[in-house]
Amino acid sequence: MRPNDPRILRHRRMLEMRAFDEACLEALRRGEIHGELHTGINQEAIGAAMAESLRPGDAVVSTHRNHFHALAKGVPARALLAEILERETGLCRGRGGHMHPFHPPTNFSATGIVGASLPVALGYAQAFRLRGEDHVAVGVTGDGGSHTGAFHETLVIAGARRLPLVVLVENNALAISVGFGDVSPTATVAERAGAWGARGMLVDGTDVDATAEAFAAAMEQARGGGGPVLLEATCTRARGHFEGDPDTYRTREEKRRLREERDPIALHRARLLAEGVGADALDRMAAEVRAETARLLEAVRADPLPDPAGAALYLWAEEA
Amino acid sequence: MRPNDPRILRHRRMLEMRAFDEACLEALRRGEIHGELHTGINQEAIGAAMAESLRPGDAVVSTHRNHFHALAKGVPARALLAEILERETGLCRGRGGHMHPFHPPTNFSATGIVGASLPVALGYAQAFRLRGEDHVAVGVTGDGGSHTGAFHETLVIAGARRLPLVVLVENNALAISVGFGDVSPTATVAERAGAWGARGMLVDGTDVDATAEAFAAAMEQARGGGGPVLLEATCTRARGHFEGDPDTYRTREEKRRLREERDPIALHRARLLAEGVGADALDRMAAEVRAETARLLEAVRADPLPDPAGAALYLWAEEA
Amino acid sequence: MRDEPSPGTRAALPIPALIAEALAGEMARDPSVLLLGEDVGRLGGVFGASRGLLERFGPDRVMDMPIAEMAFTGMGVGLAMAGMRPVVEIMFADFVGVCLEQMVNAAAKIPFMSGGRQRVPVVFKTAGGCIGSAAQHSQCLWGLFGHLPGMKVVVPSSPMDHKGLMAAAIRCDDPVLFVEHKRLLLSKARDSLQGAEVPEGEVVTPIGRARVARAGGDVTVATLSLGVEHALRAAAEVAPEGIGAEVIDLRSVVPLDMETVCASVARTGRLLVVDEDYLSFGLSGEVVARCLEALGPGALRQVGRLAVPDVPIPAALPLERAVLPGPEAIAARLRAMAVGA
Amino acid sequence: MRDEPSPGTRAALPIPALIAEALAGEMARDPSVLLLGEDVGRLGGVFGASRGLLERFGPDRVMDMPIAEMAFTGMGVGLAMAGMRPVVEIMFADFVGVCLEQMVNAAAKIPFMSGGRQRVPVVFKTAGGCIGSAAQHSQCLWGLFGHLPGMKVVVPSSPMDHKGLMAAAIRCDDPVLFVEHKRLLLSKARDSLQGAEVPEGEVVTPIGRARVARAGGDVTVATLSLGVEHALRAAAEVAPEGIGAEVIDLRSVVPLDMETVCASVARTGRLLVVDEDYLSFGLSGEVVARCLEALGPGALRQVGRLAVPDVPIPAALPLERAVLPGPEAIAARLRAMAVGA
Ligand SMILES: Cc1ncc(C[n+]2csc(CCOP(=O)(O)OP(=O)(O)O)c2C)c(N)n1
Ligand SMILES: Cc1ncc(C[n+]2csc(CCOP(=O)(O)OP(=O)(O)O)c2C)c(N)n1
Ligand SMILES: [Mg+2]
Ligand SMILES: [Mg+2]
Repeated sequence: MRPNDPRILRHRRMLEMRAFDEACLEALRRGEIHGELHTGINQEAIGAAMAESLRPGDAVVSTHRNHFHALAKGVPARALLAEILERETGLCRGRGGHMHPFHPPTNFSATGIVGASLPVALGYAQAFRLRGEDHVAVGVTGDGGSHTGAFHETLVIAGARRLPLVVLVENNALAISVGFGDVSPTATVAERAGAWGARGMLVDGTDVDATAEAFAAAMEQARGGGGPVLLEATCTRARGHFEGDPDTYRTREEKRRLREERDPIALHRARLLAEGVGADALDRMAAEVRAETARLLEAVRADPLPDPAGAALYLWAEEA
Repeated sequence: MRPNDPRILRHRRMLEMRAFDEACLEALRRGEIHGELHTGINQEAIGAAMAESLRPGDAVVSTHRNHFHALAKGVPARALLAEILERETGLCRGRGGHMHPFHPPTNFSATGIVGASLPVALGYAQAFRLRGEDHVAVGVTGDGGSHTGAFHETLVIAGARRLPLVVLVENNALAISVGFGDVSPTATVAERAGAWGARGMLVDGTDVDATAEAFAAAMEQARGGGGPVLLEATCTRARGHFEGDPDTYRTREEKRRLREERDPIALHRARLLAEGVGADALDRMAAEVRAETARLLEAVRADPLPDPAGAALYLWAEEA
Repeated sequence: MRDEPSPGTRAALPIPALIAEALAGEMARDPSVLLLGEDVGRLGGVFGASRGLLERFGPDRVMDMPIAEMAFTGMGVGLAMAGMRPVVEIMFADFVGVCLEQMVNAAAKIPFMSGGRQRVPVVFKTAGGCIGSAAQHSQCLWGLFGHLPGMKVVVPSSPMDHKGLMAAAIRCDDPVLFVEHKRLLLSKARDSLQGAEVPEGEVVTPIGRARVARAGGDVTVATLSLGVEHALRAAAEVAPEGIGAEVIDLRSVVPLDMETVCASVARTGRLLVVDEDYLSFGLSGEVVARCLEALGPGALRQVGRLAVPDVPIPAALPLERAVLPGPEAIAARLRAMAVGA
Repeated sequence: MRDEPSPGTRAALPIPALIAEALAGEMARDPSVLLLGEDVGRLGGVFGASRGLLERFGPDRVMDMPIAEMAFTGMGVGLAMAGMRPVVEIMFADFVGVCLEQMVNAAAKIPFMSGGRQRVPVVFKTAGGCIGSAAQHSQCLWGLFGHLPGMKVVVPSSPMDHKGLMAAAIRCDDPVLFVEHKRLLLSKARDSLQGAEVPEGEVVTPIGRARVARAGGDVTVATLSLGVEHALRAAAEVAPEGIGAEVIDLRSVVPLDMETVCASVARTGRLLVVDEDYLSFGLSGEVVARCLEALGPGALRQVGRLAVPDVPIPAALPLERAVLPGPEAIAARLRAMAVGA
């Protein structure tokens, strides 16, 4: 396998995403993030899979757990990290913070309200249709978000209008402490797709190769005018819902097992090794990524915080 | 067929319902209703069908088009009509009006907000389950209401909890001017039921016999612990969405056809005649019902309007 | 509009036709302007405010929506973020409880949350006010939206402003809530006490400037929407008694033009706020508080508020009348205030 | 609660444990009391305010819900109409945009719309206030709910009131919104400046009576929630300078106990309202306007409002601090007002 083989790139992307969230954790420990933080650790395969099929004009509207989707969309890591660290140099000048990154040049945005990503993605899809552009809008949500009214309403409209929308459900089987199996009327989210005339797809979201393929197929259908796709990627959440979550609703044992058995990076590494990729090449890559991310974090930490004198700025257009 | 044959009773109920709404129309013409009025004319078969299987402890939560559901639930016609005519003797002392009748003794209520009936019905269903009562909650909505977030969320919870809930969709294929076929991602509402682990049922809601049977089956399943049922009854709306609706979105011809071909009373009358029921017996029944309703309207018209001095009363419990 | 009435008959135009003119004008000049909502297309709006637009601009730009306000309100947000200028109709203001999330946490906050880098030029068009439809179909709620920062809240009263403020709302780069009054929507231009003449061509009324609808020296009446008509009626009624009421049409709740109000109160010393929204925690308290802050307690001789007395709107006509601030109630207050110190 | 702390250690209890005590007490005495919401069961609430309740009362009375606030808020309405007394947790006040419909058009209006014949004894329990989570997770919004009639709006500040007002809310036959402050939920009883001692047994605080948290003769500070702690801190800071601030804990927005406020302002002549909700069209304007109406302009020497200046809460710490009415800002205002006329 050559170093620029797409599967090596996938692996690298996952490493970058994990390193990114580990940098966030470090910043949090140092008190450089004073608000909430939701990491995506163990969910890297989905972000990496998205990165391959997203094009510049496509839109992604993400959730409270949005870092990997932003990176996948091509949002500059520097400005993203700076925003998470509440810096003036951040995507949003420190106004948005980790749950609310916006990057108009790549059509990337997010929301901290569960389910609220989907109607906004619907708007992008409708705009693309109106302008005759072959872009796709991706609305990301969790399993928890699949129970919201916004989920239904969005799919009703997208289904009837056959809009280029991919609803990507990261099903980590938990909404904070509430188990998907305890509150869902169906065993999967994907099987509900028929209710909206959408194509339903289910993929193991810890398998980056399978997820990349599934996401590519979903995007292709939506891009080609085949109507909306509901793509469910199953995965697990390695850490608490947010940093500080006591996470008492799972046993230590259970969490250990998730980290050991369903870590998409470890799984992919094992697969690559089995296919003959050298361990030291992968180790070198990991070290490289870690070093790059460390440099990124250092750079961002040197950036200024916003000036409190401007706290009320940017509400209206004339202030922008 | 004997006069107390259930199918004769069905017929009579439909006549009563139509006469009731015609009384409302008369009151409106005389200026005795100053607000909006939505009649159910041509949708009587559904109300009559409900009346047969609803028990006193069951709950019905209805919509802006609620008169027939109230009558089906056993709400006193006198107090209902008085409420519609904004009288102090009304169900709600003239505070609620035609869109907001409440009758706690029969567990009947309604809302003017589309889709909002369903979460409330869910609450009744959960209360029945908690108290171990074998009552069923019926949440009524229109085809328009089937697109709301509340519809999805209600069915998610009812489906997962297997609650005794019947979601009854009166599909008259119109939400004001918006055609069901133009905005629904599916050809029917019933076919979506699987998304919530509910049983989906579709019935011709202009056929009172078929609808009575379907509604009875739905209630039986819910009452027996079989989980929620999504029952769709197709029908047509003979008049404008509300009185005063210019109804320009349909041709005269189309409306004439609906009134002639899909009037559930005419259809049922033809069936009864074909089965040997005498025309004069049916005519006598119709005349009787008309006379009774005329007396009812006269009685209500003599009732007092509320005293404006009490306009701000009844907000808090201590005023009740 | 394809069926322009002949000149001279424009005063017979229903108010919704003036809104439709503004919509048509803006759609014609800017291809990114769209309209979406329930019954805006085939029906032309439940009050006719978009009549003729579907025929003229086609179903891509005039979109009939299912009853899925959360999704289509958010769709408006996404369209705006993607560079369009959507006008989203939420039929009645009372229905915002099903879609407030997208209006408030998305549209109104995104410009700020993005540090000014993401614009959301969406107009939410809705009808408020009482025409006999009881508690769930009669509210104004502009006070509620005033409380939540990030959205301009525009409330037309005169025929001219129905056209001019709608055009301005569409051109505004900020999210705008445009609250019509159903009673005005059911009226014609010539029914207005504020002048029936509205040009056929472009009219753009700047957002944020109140208008003195009637001059007077004794009591300042700050109001908006149908309240302006009621206040003008009351002012005319008490004028022969020697009471000069100055009636100010606020025109927008956000921004709130306190300069115009305070300039008047500085002269009259008496402020009456007339508001068809609920009394407490809303517009009337804010106008009073800002006036007090701006002028100081010494400048105020009397202050009054006339609004819906913190109950839902009852169904029955005599009850409804009792809770609404109509011309009689305003006239009574004017008389009481004029004799006071 | 199964794990009662030994006597003497009650001051170490986290505030949420006091709420949980009230919930447990009411659930034990009245089998119709239920709790439902996201994460209220297995997790015991994201702040721990229902810890132990699932184990004690079982899954029929403590129900974990999916993220479907519209349905489960309405479920609370239906349960209440069916004779139960549900407590519905809406995790953060900011999320009401997805379920306002059921709170406002159903719960708050049904008692009135039914002519007093249908009671809806539901408690909506939610957390407001700022702890660093930016625009969509920091709002208080009690002003918004005050504006919409039909719901009592209760806002505890002291450890005692977290327990006593929750018990009262559950016993109330009207719909009640109970707004906690996240910062207080993250604190312990002993962190409070208002007394840490809360009895283990029943405590019921009557709804609607404000409390003078500190007496003083120069400036009246009307506030609530975390604002009371901030105001007490500021009052203590300026006391050595000879400034006597009287701090009033409003305790509820609806009803609003203006008697207590006005009695104080009648003495001090100076009113400062401190509110962590948005400044405009909300609580602060209402308190000022009612005070003015009750006492007349002549009784007021100075009036001030300190609240979030009509922008969403920014993410970065220095910006967040700049928009929040903290102790320093309050002290500065107190100083400025005390020297003024
Ligand atoms: C409408 C709404 N309700 C509740 C919350 C609080 N909340 C934030 S994240 C979350 C769980 C989300 O679960 P899921 O959608 O599965 O995403 P995950 O956290 O698992 O990635 C909840 C309940 C919210 N932000 N918005
Ligand atoms: C949430 C909400 N949106 C819009 C409306 C305005 N409205 C009242 S009835 C109606 C159409 C309802 O259609 P459907 O559910 O099919 O019932 P039908 O009138 O056909 O009986 C609409 C849009 C409303 N009352 N509530
Ligand atoms: Mg999840
Ligand atoms: Mg319909």
